[in-house]
Amino acid sequence: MKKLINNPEEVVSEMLEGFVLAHPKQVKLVPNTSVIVRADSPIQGKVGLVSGGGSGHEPSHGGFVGTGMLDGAVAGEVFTSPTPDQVYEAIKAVDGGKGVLLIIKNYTGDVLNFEMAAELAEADGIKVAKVVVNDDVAVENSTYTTGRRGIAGTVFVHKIAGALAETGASLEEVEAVANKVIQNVRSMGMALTPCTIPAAGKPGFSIGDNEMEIGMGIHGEPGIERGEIKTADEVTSVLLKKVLDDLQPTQDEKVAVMINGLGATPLMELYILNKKVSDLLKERNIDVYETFVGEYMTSLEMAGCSITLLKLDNHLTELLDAKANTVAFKR
Amino acid sequence: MKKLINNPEEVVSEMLEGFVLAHPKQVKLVPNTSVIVRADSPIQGKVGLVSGGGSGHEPSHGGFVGTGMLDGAVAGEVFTSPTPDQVYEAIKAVDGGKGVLLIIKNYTGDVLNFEMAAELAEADGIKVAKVVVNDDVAVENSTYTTGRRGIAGTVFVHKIAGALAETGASLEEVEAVANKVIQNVRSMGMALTPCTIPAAGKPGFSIGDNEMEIGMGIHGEPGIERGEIKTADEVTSVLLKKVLDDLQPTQDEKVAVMINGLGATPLMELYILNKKVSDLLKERNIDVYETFVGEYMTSLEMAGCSITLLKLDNHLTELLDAKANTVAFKR
Amino acid sequence: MNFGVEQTKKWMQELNQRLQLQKAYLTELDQAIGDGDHGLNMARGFQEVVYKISIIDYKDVGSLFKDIGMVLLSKVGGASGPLYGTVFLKAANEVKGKESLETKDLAAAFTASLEGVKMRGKANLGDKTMVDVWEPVVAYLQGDQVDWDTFISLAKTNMENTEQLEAKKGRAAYLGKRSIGHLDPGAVSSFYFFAELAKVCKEVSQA
Amino acid sequence: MNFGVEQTKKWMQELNQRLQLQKAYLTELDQAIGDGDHGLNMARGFQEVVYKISIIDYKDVGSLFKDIGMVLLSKVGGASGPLYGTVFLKAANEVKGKESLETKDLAAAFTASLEGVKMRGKANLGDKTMVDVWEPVVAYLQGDQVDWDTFISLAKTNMENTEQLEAKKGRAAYLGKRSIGHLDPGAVSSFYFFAELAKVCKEVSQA
Ligand SMILES: Nc1ncnc2c1ncn2[C@@H]1O[C@H](COP(=O)(O)OP(=O)(O)O)[C@@H](O)[C@H]1O
Ligand SMILES: Nc1ncnc2c1ncn2[C@@H]1O[C@H](COP(=O)(O)OP(=O)(O)O)[C@@H](O)[C@H]1O
Ligand SMILES: [Mg+2]
Ligand SMILES: [Mg+2]
Ligand SMILES: [Mg+2]
Ligand SMILES: [Mg+2]
Repeated sequence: MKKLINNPEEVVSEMLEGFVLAHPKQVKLVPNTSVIVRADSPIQGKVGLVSGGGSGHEPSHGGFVGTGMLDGAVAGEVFTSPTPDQVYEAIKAVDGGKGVLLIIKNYTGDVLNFEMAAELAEADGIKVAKVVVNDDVAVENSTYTTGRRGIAGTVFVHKIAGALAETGASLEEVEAVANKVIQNVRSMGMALTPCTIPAAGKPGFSIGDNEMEIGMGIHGEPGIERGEIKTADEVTSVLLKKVLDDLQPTQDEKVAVMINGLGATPLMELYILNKKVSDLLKERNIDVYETFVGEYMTSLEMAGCSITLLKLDNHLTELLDAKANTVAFKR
Repeated sequence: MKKLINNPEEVVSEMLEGFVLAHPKQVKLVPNTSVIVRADSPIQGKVGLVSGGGSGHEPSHGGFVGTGMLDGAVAGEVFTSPTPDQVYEAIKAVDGGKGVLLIIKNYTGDVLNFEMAAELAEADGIKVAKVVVNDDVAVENSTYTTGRRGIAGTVFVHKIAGALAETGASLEEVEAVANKVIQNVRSMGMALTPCTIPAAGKPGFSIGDNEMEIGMGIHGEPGIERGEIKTADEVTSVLLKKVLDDLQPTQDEKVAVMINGLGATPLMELYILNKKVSDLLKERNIDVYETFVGEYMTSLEMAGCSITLLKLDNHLTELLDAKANTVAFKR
Repeated sequence: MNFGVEQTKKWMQELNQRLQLQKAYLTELDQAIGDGDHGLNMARGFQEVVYKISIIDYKDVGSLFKDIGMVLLSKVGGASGPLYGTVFLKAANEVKGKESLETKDLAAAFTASLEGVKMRGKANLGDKTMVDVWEPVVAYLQGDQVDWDTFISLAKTNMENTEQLEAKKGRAAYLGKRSIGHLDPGAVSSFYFFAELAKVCKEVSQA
Repeated sequence: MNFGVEQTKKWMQELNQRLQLQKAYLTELDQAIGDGDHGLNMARGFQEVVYKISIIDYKDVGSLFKDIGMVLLSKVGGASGPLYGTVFLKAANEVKGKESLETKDLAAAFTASLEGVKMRGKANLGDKTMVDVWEPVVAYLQGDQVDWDTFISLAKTNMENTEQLEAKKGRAAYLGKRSIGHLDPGAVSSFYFFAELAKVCKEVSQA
């Protein structure tokens, strides 16, 4: 394991300290928790937005705390959902009287822990709503199982719900627009190399020197196909096809695109992928409104990528365009 | 070699295409070149800023083209300085009548190619000035040799000279402030893993499973010490000490800090490093004005980091604070 | 039987020891069909449990169970944290104020636990989760006669049977049919849970 | 001697072939004390040279040299691009309009080249760069009598001697004393440059 760390058991707390030390004007740590909130939290008269999950996906979610996006982010252990007490602290720290929306990625652990926290907060009289993001089309949707995973598309939920909350909208309105994003966002990823949870000390899985895995989850959950490594164009075609088949945008619709790096993939490669994404969407007469390329939802030092499409109507477009000022997302 | 690419010989051109396709409102490609310029270039009455170098350091330098920073960025082959004709095209494309400043990282190849381009442009009657960034304290400065290398500190030169140019300042003024940044910025890096130039097909060097290299250059040039892998705190102490010994900030001075990832190092680890940087600077009563954590000057998929300090006076602070709107740096 | 505070502490110590020893194994199981943290999660949580309960004098099993549940809830995280936390919180409610438990008390406690786990996680028998160990074991515990060796082998068999199941709940569910052929990590930790409980109960019964 | 357009083209073809064969070797040399691209740079540049000059009919060596220089300048990059580009541009200037070169013309041309390289790169003899091959070789070429085999061994010896030098210019200079013990990649490519030139000259002289 080659990592710039001190103690594998302390990576999350040291990271959080280093984070608030780097950005004291924007964020603060709720004392004795693993909760990052805006420096000016709680904001009275604004719906509070809280997200979070296991650590190791940086800049998610602490990097998206700030004006126009999240109010709070809860960091669990690496790849492990945060506990209810921590989520509960986040809810209390950001509640400005208008209620709090929890943005949860669809993993059993996240759902259970956030639900229990919501119950605790509701018992305190705080209004809480929850949305569950399930953008990953790699794993089939089925009503009998857990459903799809939540991955990079979550960042669009933060952005758009955050923009609406900033206007003073009600909890119901913010929840509704978050659900609208969730209904219109789809992603799929792939990995070239594994990653190592610091406390585990060795990679969670292995991928042959000549292999890649299509559909790999952001915690290293097995994907849908292990095969020989393909070209950037071929990988893009496979991922984008699955996303498009599921999302089914029509010719006159416009989309936002996110090409997300999982941690070790150079920007150079992400832009090479984007060339093909752009070509393929042009072929289908789908209008790309805006493209985001970079690291938004990572998996430690995994090499690989995910591609996300979000269908936009005028309302979503306006909210996507709105000002945001967070550590990892500014406009 | 595990890369998301199509043809190793085409990585630079495909990346550049993917880049301008992603950000058409901000940047454009000068046709038939490897030159990225602002979408609204040339800007009349503003000094043009051009930087560049070998590719593989993304987001440097194309990611810093935009309002308040660069006007143009020239991309060479991976880790190879761009040729004079390309730099010359960039100069012509951004010249708005007030002259052009070339920001060159101190490598023989970059210096030679940019110099020849400057001669070509001057022969056309374009006023050209050059500054050479040499922030890397890993390699000793000596008047008998080539001097120090230029690494992540270059981004501060882009930011501050770019901010001054935006005010309508003269070429001489912009050159002077760029040199002021260069005199006040120092960096040092280290690597945990090597990287692979796509066309070479295999890593440029190797580092043992338990080893790291202090002072490694951003093209994989050997560093100053190969040794057993140390903790984040120890690495930080070594790098920061060399930077401070050279920069010699006094107690009442304020600095900007950049913790730069080389490509494969998770943000989590960079923030862990920042915790220690912050502690060490506090111990020495050095005032941290602002901290930048992320990937600014990478080396393909190398794992490792560099730490940069910039001493700030009021003028530099004001320019650092000024608005910037580029793909990779916004404020 | 006389299963009180002391026995519960002993059980927690033995269980923790086993989890520390099997941390890497549980993590490997979770790497195959999940995200590779189950061993880390359980080891972290029960280590903390043992520490926390060692420094407090408990009068009754109920308050001890409650503390265990709270520690697990706030230290484990993931899917297993709320589920094992629920196990103890529901059980605590059932044995509130009791200084010593009979087998029927344990049966009532874990019946409540199982209900809680199923309500939270919505998993049914056969979904390849810890429920596949819990449901048959709790049913046996509810019977007239409990033999602790039989109890252990029942837990073991049902744990082993998860290998052939297709996951319908939890992270492994994303794998669909490819989850077949692997043990469910939570079923294995549940087996440890019951096996260590049984060992303590057996000792007490023999004494 | 009759070193004209045809001979220059032959030289470029042979040199290119050798560079393609030695691409990996040159790159390895550059990996040891530089950034590992010298082989890629040279192979890319001379491949393009051979392609470009093959499709044009040249009347004189001067204009052919000029094209070679321009191609190298715009295709190689790095430190070696401007330096090898300068080599041909300066030489072109010296033999402007000539259809055929004598040894003394070559001497004059490469004397100008060497001056150009030193002016651009500011390297001196002993700085562990291509200049360490160029300076003695050009000096020998300026002499009365040129034996092409001697010429080749002179280039080779001086190339080999760079191993023991400490780099003072170029990327290897950052290494200081640790550059000792490695050949300079640009000295090796310069050796190929002169060796392939000499082979063509020898053929012409013997004919
Ligand atoms: N919905 C559920 N109901 C019951 N048990 C579940 C459920 N989801 C997961 N589990 C159990 O939790 C175990 C995984 O725990 P763990 O790895 O600690 O959490 P996570 O899956 O969040 O990483 C599974 O092996 C399974 O036994
Ligand atoms: N200042 C200089 N003067 C003469 N030759 C130089 C100088 N700097 C570098 N070289 C030559 O260039 C070679 C390196 O070329 P190359 O690897 O293609 O460029 P770069 O160093 O930019 O990667 C060195 O081996 C050396 O012979
Ligand atoms: Mg987990
Ligand atoms: Mg180079
Ligand atoms: Mg798990
Ligand atoms: Mg080189």
